Amino acid sequence: MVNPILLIVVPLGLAFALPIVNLISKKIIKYIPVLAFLFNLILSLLLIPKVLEQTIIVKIGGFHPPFGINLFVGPVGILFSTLIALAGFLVSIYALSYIKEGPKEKYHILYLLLLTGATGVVLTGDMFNLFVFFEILCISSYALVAYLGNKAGIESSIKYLIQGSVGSSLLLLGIGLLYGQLGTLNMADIANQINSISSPSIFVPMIFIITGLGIEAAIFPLNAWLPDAHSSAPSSISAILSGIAIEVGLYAVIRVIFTIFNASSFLMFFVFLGVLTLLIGEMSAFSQKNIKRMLAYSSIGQIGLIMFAISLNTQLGISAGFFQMISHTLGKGLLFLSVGFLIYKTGSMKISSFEGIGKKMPITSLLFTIGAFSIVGLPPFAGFASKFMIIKAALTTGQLLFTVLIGVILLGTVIEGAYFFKVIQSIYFKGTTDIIKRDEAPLIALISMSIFVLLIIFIGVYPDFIARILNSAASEFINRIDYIRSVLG
Amino acid sequence: MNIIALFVSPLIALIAGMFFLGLSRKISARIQWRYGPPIYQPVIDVIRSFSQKSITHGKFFDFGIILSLSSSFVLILFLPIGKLCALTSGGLIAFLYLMLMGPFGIALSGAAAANPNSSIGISRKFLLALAYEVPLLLVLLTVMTHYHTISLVEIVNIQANSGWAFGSWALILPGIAYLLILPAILGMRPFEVVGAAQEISSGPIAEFGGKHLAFYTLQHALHVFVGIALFVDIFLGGWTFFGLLNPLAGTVWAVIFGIIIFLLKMTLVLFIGLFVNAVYPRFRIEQAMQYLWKWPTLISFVGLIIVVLTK
Amino acid sequence: MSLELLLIIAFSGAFLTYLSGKISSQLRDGVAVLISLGLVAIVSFLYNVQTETVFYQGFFGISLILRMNSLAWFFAIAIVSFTALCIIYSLSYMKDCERSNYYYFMMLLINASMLTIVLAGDLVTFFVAWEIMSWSTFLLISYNRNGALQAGIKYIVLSLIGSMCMLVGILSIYTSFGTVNIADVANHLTPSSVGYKLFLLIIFSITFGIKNAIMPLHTWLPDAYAESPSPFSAVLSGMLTRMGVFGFLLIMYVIVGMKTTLHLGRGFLSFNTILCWLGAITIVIPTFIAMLQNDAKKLLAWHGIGQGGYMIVGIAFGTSLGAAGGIFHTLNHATYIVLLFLSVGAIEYSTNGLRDLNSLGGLFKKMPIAFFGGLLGISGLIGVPLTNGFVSKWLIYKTLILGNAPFLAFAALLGTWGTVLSVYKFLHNLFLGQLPEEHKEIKKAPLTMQIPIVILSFTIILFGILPGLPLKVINSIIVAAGFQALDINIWGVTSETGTLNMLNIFAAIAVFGAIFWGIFKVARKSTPVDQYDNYAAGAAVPKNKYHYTVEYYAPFYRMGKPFLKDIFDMFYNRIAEAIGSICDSVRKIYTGYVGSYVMYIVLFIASLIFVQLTWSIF
Amino acid sequence: MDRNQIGKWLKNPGKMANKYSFHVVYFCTGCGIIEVPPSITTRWDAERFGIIPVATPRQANLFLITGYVSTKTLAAIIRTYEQMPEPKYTVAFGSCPINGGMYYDSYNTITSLDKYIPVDGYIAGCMPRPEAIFIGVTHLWKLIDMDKADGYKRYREDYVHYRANQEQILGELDWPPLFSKENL
Repeated sequence: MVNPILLIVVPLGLAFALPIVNLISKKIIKYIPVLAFLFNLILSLLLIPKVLEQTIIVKIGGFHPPFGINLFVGPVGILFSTLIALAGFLVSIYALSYIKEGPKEKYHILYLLLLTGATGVVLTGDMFNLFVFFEILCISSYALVAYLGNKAGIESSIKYLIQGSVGSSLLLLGIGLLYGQLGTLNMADIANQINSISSPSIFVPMIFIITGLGIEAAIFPLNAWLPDAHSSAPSSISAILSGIAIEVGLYAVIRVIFTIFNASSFLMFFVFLGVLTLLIGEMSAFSQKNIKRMLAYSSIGQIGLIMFAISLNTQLGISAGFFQMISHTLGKGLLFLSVGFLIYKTGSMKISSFEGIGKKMPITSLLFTIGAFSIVGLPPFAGFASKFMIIKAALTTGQLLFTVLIGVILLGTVIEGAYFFKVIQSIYFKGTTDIIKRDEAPLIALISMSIFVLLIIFIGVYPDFIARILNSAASEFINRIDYIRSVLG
Repeated sequence: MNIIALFVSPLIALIAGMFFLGLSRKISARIQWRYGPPIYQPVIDVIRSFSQKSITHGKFFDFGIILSLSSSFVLILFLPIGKLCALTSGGLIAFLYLMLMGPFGIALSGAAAANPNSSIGISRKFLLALAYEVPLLLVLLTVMTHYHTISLVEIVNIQANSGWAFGSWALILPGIAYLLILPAILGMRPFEVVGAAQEISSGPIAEFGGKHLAFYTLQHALHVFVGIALFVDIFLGGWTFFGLLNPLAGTVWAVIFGIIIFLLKMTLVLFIGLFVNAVYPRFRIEQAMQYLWKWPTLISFVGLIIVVLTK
Repeated sequence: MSLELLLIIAFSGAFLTYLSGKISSQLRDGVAVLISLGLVAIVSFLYNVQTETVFYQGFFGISLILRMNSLAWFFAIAIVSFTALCIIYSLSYMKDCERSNYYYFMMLLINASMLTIVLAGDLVTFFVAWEIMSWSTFLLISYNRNGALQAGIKYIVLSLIGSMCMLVGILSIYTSFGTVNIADVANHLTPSSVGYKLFLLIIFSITFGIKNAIMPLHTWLPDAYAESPSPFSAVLSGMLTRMGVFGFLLIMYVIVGMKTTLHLGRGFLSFNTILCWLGAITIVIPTFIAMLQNDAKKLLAWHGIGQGGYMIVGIAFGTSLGAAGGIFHTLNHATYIVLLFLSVGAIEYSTNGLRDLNSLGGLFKKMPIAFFGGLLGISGLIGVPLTNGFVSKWLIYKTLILGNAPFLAFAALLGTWGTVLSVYKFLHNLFLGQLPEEHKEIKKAPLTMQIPIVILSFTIILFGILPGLPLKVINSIIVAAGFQALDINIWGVTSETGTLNMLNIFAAIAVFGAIFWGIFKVARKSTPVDQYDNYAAGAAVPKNKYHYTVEYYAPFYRMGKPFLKDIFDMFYNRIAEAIGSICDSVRKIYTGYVGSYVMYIVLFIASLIFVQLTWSIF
Repeated sequence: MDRNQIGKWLKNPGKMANKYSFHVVYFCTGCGIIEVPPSITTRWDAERFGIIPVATPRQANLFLITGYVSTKTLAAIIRTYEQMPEPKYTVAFGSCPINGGMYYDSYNTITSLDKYIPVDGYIAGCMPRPEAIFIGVTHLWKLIDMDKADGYKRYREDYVHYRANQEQILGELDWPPLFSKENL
């Protein structure tokens, strides 16, 4: 049987091996992330059927939880690790042609570390491990945001760093408070014992942990770092940050709320927060002139939508939220990647500078368009299926409040549509009408982006393909007792 | 009966229409203290026009006027003249539409001539038509709603009981409204802006000469006939005259006297229009529109409301 | 021929066309024409077929269904035929345009998606196809650049609002009944509460009202029609906008059901009465606004809105005559508006993109086919007897008058008389009047542009004289919807309260026309003269010095201009501006200053504590 | 109308109708127009002879030239005359169109209208009274009866001559010849 720990070990090991390889050959290093995530992807895919049958608990060092550290490879974990591996794989392929300047070996190390951290966060069953992996994720992303070394990058990296550090401190504080009261760091064990202590003393760690994780999860108003960071990072990193990092953060928040603290009554607050996040995100994106900032704000909006869906606290709602995460990862990843080359060729992030680029780079523009359609939620793309599921989930609750909120969310969608369509118009229908020589993105990047498109269309047309894993992922969150039992035996 | 009507009613309409044209010239002259032309003067004019060699601005110039005249004749077939009515298909709605085609044909023809004066005249014609159609439509809708039918023949027949429509008081207001807009329908003063000879060289027909003019004159005669006959049919009971023809019911004489009564009524209505025509100056088109959209519309609107409420 | 295959051909045909365009443009033209004509052939073979197939179950386990019945067939044949004509027309119209592959691709994609809409047997398929249609339309509206961009955004935003409403409606049905199959939904809906039905009707009416451009949801339409390439404007106005009518038929008479729809509410405050009145407003106001337009396509666009009102009034009035009239008017409107757009397109083609009514004129000798197309088109639009527009309008008027709705009838009739004015201006300023010097020599419209115009002109007359042909199909539609059947003959409609016999009228006009044509021929021959040889008080009419078609209804403009403004458009623009400025101020939350960001974190913690302390939710 | 009239009507209705339905284009060319309003209104009432003014030459068959003709007016007169449908008659009113009258030596008044368009009859005087118009009309009736009011025919036959005269005084004409070789 394959051990899920390899999902963490292999990229981590390769990350550390990379400087050595760099000494041997400078050309080979950029293929290492590709290999690492191809391995992860295959491994995750192999694991999916097994995990769906039976949750895998990896006891590190053979110590039985709660005494040892364990990995919890449930449906959620494997869903996320597959997603991370997929995105990591495709983006690393893309990066083969995209990352051409700067300290490349550092990029690849940090990239591997970032995704290792992300995989760790979603797979771990230990609170402190979660913190550690979270820090790996965050620190490598601080560094990657500043990768280009320009003024904007460093400035936003520092902003990110400051807010991230506040978050980490809060997270650490919260974990410390919990540990002090319960004497355990195992998540299942904490969950098991959480009802034994009085509510104020768990409330304080909870809000610290939620806030700490919420900063990475880009919950409003903790998301102020995001537009800066996402827009000044290299596009491949923006894709990962938007598509993976914030969703992993959100995963952590939800995990904490659902499994550890069983604070489902708290979710009503999150419903409103989600809608607010969505509206703020979309409205901020509406009049943006900078394409990457626009996409970053759009990510905030999407996170709000996911939060809303998951906070519905129903089986359907949570699986809809996961579905939205998947379609957001694919869609936003695709958008950032395609925009990366659009920016590269025009040398500017201004939307107005893209006028007429549809003639110069037809395929990249087409890919961008499909990504935008998917994010807006137009059929037959993945975004539609997920939005369909979310609205269905909200309406299934039968509460008037959710119906009204759905109205607000759809208003957000309309705003989203408006700004995305404006960009599409300026790509295709502005600028010169003359025939321009084509100057397309490199083939390897196009292939990587095309796989995104294929997945978007495939999932959009055949959402039942992932229905089962979504369903079991949702029940993992709903059935908290099962989680505790499967870990503690 | 229908077959006879098919041949007879266009003839009656043509003769009566020409007669009315002549009569109106004669009456106007008499009001102005002149001797006036012979009553058959329009016929002479038509013959004269036919004898002249007209000019044409192309096939479409001819087409428009032929369309106009022939559709005016078709219109006659839909009109109950006395007891004669050749076609009933479509009722008053079809009638309304066919009423549109006469001016429309002339407009096409006039525009094909590309005379600036024609264009101005046509523009005025359509604006005036819009202006008087608003009250006219209201009036006709009132009548149709009141009698709950769209058939002209039925409207006439229902009136046979009381002799005229004003037996039911709800129709008095629409009747007044129709009389107010009658000069506009007939193109008489004070609504003579369309063919204003003095300023736009008789407007749409500025380029018409010879047979075109003859056709136009015939069309105009029919138009006058229809405008008045419609009033007689829907308000004055058409062929009926307070039960005068009851003893003759079923005989040919009833038909003949019906037509005579009908024409007498028409003459009476024409006189009202002529008196207005003779003493009034001309409205500008805006004044005409404002007038038509003010009083007649208001009156007919109130009439419609009353009819809807009392129903 | 199964329905799946039809749709596969339709969709893959679009892609095939695009791909073949990469090889050669002649091949692409051939493929496009072949595909569109092939669809016409297939759909016409499906006449009188009643079938239903589940074609896909992979979308959340929902059975996606295709269904063919008389309603679907009626719309399907119209869609494919008009698209085919417009494709044929495009062959020369779009010849030297940029991105012609893209153009054909989008045309066929829109065609396929419209076909899917009408064939959809469940609401999810309906929605998906609806959305594909919406975004592909957006992409094609924007095609002409410049002014088209604003039009495109307007369209897509309103369209998105509409489809979001529909999405809520569909999902609410799905969650309530667990099915989206239209027939099942109709069954499930019968016992449910009046409020829920009303909710569904209203929410779907917003969607379809936007698509069908009912006042006050019409604002996207004038710009979109005016700025699209002409053959696409034709499709847009002829069929795509009328998907709204199809939607209304679907929701009112199939899903909710005829008996229920007509009895929601009392007196004036019932659903169908209000819809009727909205339709009546839609007839009158746009028709008068159209009079003020100086852009030929914009004028037609406003009429497109106005004519949509007739369909809504007819359908919503809820009698067999009205419903038949409304549906028939959809078809008729498509024939003549497509014809008119194609005629304008021919002018655009010949005069290098001119469509300004104030700078054209006198083209009738230069472009006789386009002129006769335009003439018949406007005759249809007015509803001159012997054109198909007359028949459908007659049906609507009659049912309104005899249904004791004289005010609605007045609105409808008034709309017609307003139409006369503006379409005459259209015809006059384009074709009649004087020919400007610079248009003495113009490009000749090629055969592929003339054939569709001829076919459509012929159709207008054919359906005008023998309205029984389409009315037979329409009769089966309304019978399926639960209305009483009409007594249809090939020449018209028979009923006790008034018969329409188009053949009679045709015969009368033909006979009199022949007589007077004969007299005209026999009478003294007239001298042909030049167009400039006309009487202007003994002086020569100046050539090109002035153009007397400018401000054609000047007195009316002086009176009406202050009142005839598109207030709704201004209103929406204001809202859009307001939203824009709100968005701008929201953006200022992200100050760019780290200190405030950290403060947000603190505030967040504070608010969590506040929530806990106030409501003790945890 | 008397008996022998009916015979004439049946024989040649066009000619008779032309006689009794003079639609006049009153071209306000000179001072003579002042005599026209009395003649068509209550005092003399021209309409009883079927004479009415029309606004456009297309509908007219009688052209009344009222008074002196300046060279500038001549162009308009010729144009209008050519636009009238045949048969058409011209009557010159006052002495000026005959021989220039008091403008006999004016540099810009033509002295003999007959050189430029055919004139079927003259009403001499300065000014002639309205009665003279009616006398002129009755004379014209006789001429028409005798087929002698053939100005339009002369114009057709001698068009080259007339056109030359016109060009002589007006220079290059800005309208094409009425009769080309084909339709002469």
